[in-house]
Amino acid sequence: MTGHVVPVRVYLAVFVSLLALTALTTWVAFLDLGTIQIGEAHKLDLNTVAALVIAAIKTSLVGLFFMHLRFANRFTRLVVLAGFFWLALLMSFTLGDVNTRHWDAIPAPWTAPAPPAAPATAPAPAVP
Amino acid sequence: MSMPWLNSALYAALQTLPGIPIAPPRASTVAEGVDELYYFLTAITLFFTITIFTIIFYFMVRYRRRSKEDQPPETVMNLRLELTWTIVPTLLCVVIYVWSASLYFRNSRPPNNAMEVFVVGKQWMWHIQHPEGVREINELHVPVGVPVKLTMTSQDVIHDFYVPAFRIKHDVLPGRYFSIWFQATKTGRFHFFCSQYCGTGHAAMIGWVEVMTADDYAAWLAGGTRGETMTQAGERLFHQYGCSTCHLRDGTGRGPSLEGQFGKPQKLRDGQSPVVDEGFLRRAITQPNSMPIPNYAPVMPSFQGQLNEEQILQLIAYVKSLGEEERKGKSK
Amino acid sequence: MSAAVAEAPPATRVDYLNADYGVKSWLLTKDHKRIALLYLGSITVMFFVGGALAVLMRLHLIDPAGGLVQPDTYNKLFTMHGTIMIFFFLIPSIPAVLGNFLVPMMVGAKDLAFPRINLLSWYIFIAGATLALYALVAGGVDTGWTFYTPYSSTYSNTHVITMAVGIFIAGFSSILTGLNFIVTIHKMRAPGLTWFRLPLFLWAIYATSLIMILGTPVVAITLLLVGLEKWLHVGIFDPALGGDPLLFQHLFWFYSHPAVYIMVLPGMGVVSEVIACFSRKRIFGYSFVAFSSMSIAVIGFLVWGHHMFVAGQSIYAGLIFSLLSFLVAIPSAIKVFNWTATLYQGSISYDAPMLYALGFIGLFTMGGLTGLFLASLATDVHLSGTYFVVAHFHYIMVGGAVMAYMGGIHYWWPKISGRMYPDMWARLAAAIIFIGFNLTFFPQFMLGYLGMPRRYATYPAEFQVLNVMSSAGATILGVGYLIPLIYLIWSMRYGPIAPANPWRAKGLEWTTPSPPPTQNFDVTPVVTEEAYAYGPPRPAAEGAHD
Amino acid sequence: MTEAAATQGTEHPAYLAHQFADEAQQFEAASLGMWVFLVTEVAFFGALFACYTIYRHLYFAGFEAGSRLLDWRFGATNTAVLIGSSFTMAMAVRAGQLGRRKGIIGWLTVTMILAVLFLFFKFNFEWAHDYHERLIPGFGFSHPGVHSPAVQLFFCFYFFMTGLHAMHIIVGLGIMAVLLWMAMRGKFDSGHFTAIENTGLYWHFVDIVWIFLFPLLYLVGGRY
Repeated sequence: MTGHVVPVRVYLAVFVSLLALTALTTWVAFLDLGTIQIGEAHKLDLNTVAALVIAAIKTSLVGLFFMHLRFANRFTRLVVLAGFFWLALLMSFTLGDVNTRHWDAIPAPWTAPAPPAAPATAPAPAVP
Repeated sequence: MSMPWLNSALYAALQTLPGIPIAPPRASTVAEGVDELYYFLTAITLFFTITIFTIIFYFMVRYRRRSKEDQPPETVMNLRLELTWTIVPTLLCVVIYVWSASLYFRNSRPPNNAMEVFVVGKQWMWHIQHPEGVREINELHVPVGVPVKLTMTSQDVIHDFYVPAFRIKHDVLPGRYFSIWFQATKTGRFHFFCSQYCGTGHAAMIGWVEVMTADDYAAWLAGGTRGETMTQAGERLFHQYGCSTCHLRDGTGRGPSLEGQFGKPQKLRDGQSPVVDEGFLRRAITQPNSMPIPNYAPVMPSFQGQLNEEQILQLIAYVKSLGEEERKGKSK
Repeated sequence: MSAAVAEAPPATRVDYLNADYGVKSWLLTKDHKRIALLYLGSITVMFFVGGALAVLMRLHLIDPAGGLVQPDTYNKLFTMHGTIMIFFFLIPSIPAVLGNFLVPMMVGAKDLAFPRINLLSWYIFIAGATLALYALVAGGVDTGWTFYTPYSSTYSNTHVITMAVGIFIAGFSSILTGLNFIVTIHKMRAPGLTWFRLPLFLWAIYATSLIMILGTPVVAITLLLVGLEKWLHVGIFDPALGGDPLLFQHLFWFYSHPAVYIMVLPGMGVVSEVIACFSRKRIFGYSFVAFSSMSIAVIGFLVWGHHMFVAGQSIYAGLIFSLLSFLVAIPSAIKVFNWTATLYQGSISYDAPMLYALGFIGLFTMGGLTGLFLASLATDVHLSGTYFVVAHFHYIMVGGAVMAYMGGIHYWWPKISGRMYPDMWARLAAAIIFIGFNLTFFPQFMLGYLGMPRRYATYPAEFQVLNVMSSAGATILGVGYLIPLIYLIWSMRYGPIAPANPWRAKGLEWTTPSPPPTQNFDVTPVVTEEAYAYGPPRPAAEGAHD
Repeated sequence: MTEAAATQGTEHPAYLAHQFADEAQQFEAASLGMWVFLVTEVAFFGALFACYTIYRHLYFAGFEAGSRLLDWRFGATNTAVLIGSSFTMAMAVRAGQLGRRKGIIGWLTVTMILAVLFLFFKFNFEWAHDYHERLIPGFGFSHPGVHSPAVQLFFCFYFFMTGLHAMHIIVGLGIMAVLLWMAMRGKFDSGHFTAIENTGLYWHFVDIVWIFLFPLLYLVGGRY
């Protein structure tokens, strides 16, 4: 019932790495990493990306070693992944909406409204 | 999928049902297509409901328990049957989806030549203004056969502008502009409703769309309250609130020139360049400093609370007209 | 063995009901069966409070000018009806009452994994319900059960904060119940009870629990934010202060759409049990029915945006949500077909639970199919926010979930109370409810297509005929719900003593006496056969037994 | 009740609840229960993170301005403190696994001291400072800059998220106090350490929340 007893030096190593990563994320915050332009209207702030990547690494360290996920059975890991997966669903769908709200319904050729007088017999090119 | 004769026949049949009205009038170009899909869905619903009910009743009678010792045979799972009733509904759903989505997509964008009317919802009435300057409350006069685009916003909570006879509806949100459009196909009076709950007087936010012939509409416009057009009202506000002291036409003022800006992308200091549309201008008026422009100091005061939604719309109409004049000049 | 127990005089046998007496023995009980009864009592109160509000609304709507109350009062009526029925009746209904009672018995355990947490969840529920009832008595809330901002957070001057906190608290009850079920089903199954031998009720409860634990926290925090916004006058969701009201709607529906499946999935589980028992057959396509429950739980999380097609959401998001909404209809259809196929060549009896279950299939089919109208974008533009929506979700929640709940209560009542109810009355009530329900809600489909918006205290005269029909149906429906209340209470004292297995049903819960002893089973049962083994014993299984 | 069952009953350790067949089942159930609970916590904080993400996306500059009003040094210090407490907590769980009473008591005490230290920094320095600077929304918030509404939104989330997090720390302190008391009475000597293990999981989760809160609140200000 005791589960896997992790050696103290592993805990110490994790602890030191976490402190180092905290220092790293703080240091990185003071560097201008710039942005990446995505399309015309969006840009990705690389500082935020860096901060989140470091936080994710720290989280995995805590999860794998302090929380013993490394030694846990598959099902426990599945439970944890499910939690984050659902969170990702919530965020991605909501962000997806926010990001595309200003997109107009640009009529693709196949949806171009046919002129009311003449029924479209042939796929007419979209007339501006 | 299109069977116009069936569609009209069903519509006529529903209209003539004695006593109980069960189909709304059909008075816009969109309505027919929506009804067609509606009838198709109704047919599917009736088909499956009746089938399921009939089978259940039949089984209930046919296989009723005759004695306690009944020993029904074991049924093993029938994979072919399972797959059939998984795949058939899936295909049916895909058909409906493609149909409805393309219809919706097609209907969602107003034609470019649509005439514009502005709608402001507030607890608990609808303020409507026409570009010509005529304003009305809980009434909307439009000409028949002309595409009309409603640009809508709310002064307080979320409302929803709904015209059953046109089969159109959209929520009206504070702080944002939404457009819906219709082209009326027959003259007459049709209800419009607020269909997003908005408080005590929600049920009183009802009005009438009055669809008139082109001549009647012109006469109505002429006979309506003669005032300034929206553009003129906007111009008056533009001077009254001192906008004109900074936004000089030649661009030498403390604010950028607004000449010909509408519809073009505007570069902001944070590197984004959104297109100047109604929503952009509204934000520029109410929260100017949230969107600083390069080379101009963020000195513009916010006009939030000083201007009501109708006045903001008038200002926007004016700024828009600044662009139009230039465009017209160029084309000449 | 069971027959011998049933014949023994009831006084000589110790069961969970007479194991201990006094208020304390109930309020401090850790027995899942007693907690189930505590829930049964509390949600019955909430059901009739919510029902009374509904009757008042229907009476009011007989007159287009609104005959009974002021518009403000009407707004409070439908808000309180919605919040009470959804958060304090439907969501706990089948899981907290029947689930609590049956999950441990069906897995062959002595109790849920965490009995103390189970009791705690009831107290949390009571705390939330008390706040909700206080909000009702103190003057009500008028925001609609959806609490849309900025109306709820800035403009309404009713008891929004109280209600939001009440729902926030009740949410934890739901979370803890779901957590308990998941752990119990995973870790406490009796020897031999593999996943594919589980009764379908457990599959349904498992899927429900997933939604409870993954969705409820989101709505809890969202309503708390609304409460904070109202209290501190900050603009988390108020556009005047920079907030985004659509974000509220996203978060709200992220839970509240799956919440519909919290209500109806357990009902599907009940129906599977009842259909199998009263046609004496194994459920057709067991694994398809089981997996459809799971896929409803998963896909159900991806469709919330169909509540926002006309709300100002991006039209591209609308296109995706619409497609996913169609997909979630498929597993429901699979269930309906499989239930119907189960009846084929069965030995069908017309006991009251079966009548409810068959009613469920019919009404749920209609509710589900009318959902297609609302999932398809073009028709939703016309129908959303109208009575069509009201009718649709009442077909799912009342025609579906409540019918199943009533069926389940009748099916397991002998096990719960140890008494039989009067069969004729039960069948009569089932018929009255079915008729009353359809009369009430079918006209509302037509009203919606005609264009009558929901939440209207007064309405134009052309809608009156259908409204009067609906109100007339509501009175019948109300009577239908009162009859079982009376005879079930009557039966607790005067009903004939129930045998251990009055329906000759399969399932571990029927192998123990009625009412069960506190420990459920004297000896931990060992499961050797699949669920619903109504057919002749299979030679292979017999051979293995020897 | 059969004789066998009765004798089995007497053999049950005191901590084995009646509904479980054996110790392994109880341990697994408790552990799974805790993990499922943590998933609900992920959803709970997740909803807030989702809101934060949307608004940061909408009001990028405003949120940067808000973040710059926070003192990153307190954030960094508190991160170190909390990571330290996570480490000591892991050591306490390890002591529990090995059934070492002194180890449990010692490491739990250190963890609690660090937790109190965290709260002390948070409330005494940061929140008090924010109050004087009129940065608490709803309590006389005022911000003169151009991004006032967005900054107020930022601080709404700052206070709500860190407040909720602080509440979790306080609850954790309460649980640890109980554990400490139980450990002193020798409840964990027999190697039955489920309660410590689960508290540890909870505590590490609280740490993880902070690991995300720290950069998202304190460091995104474009401080370069």
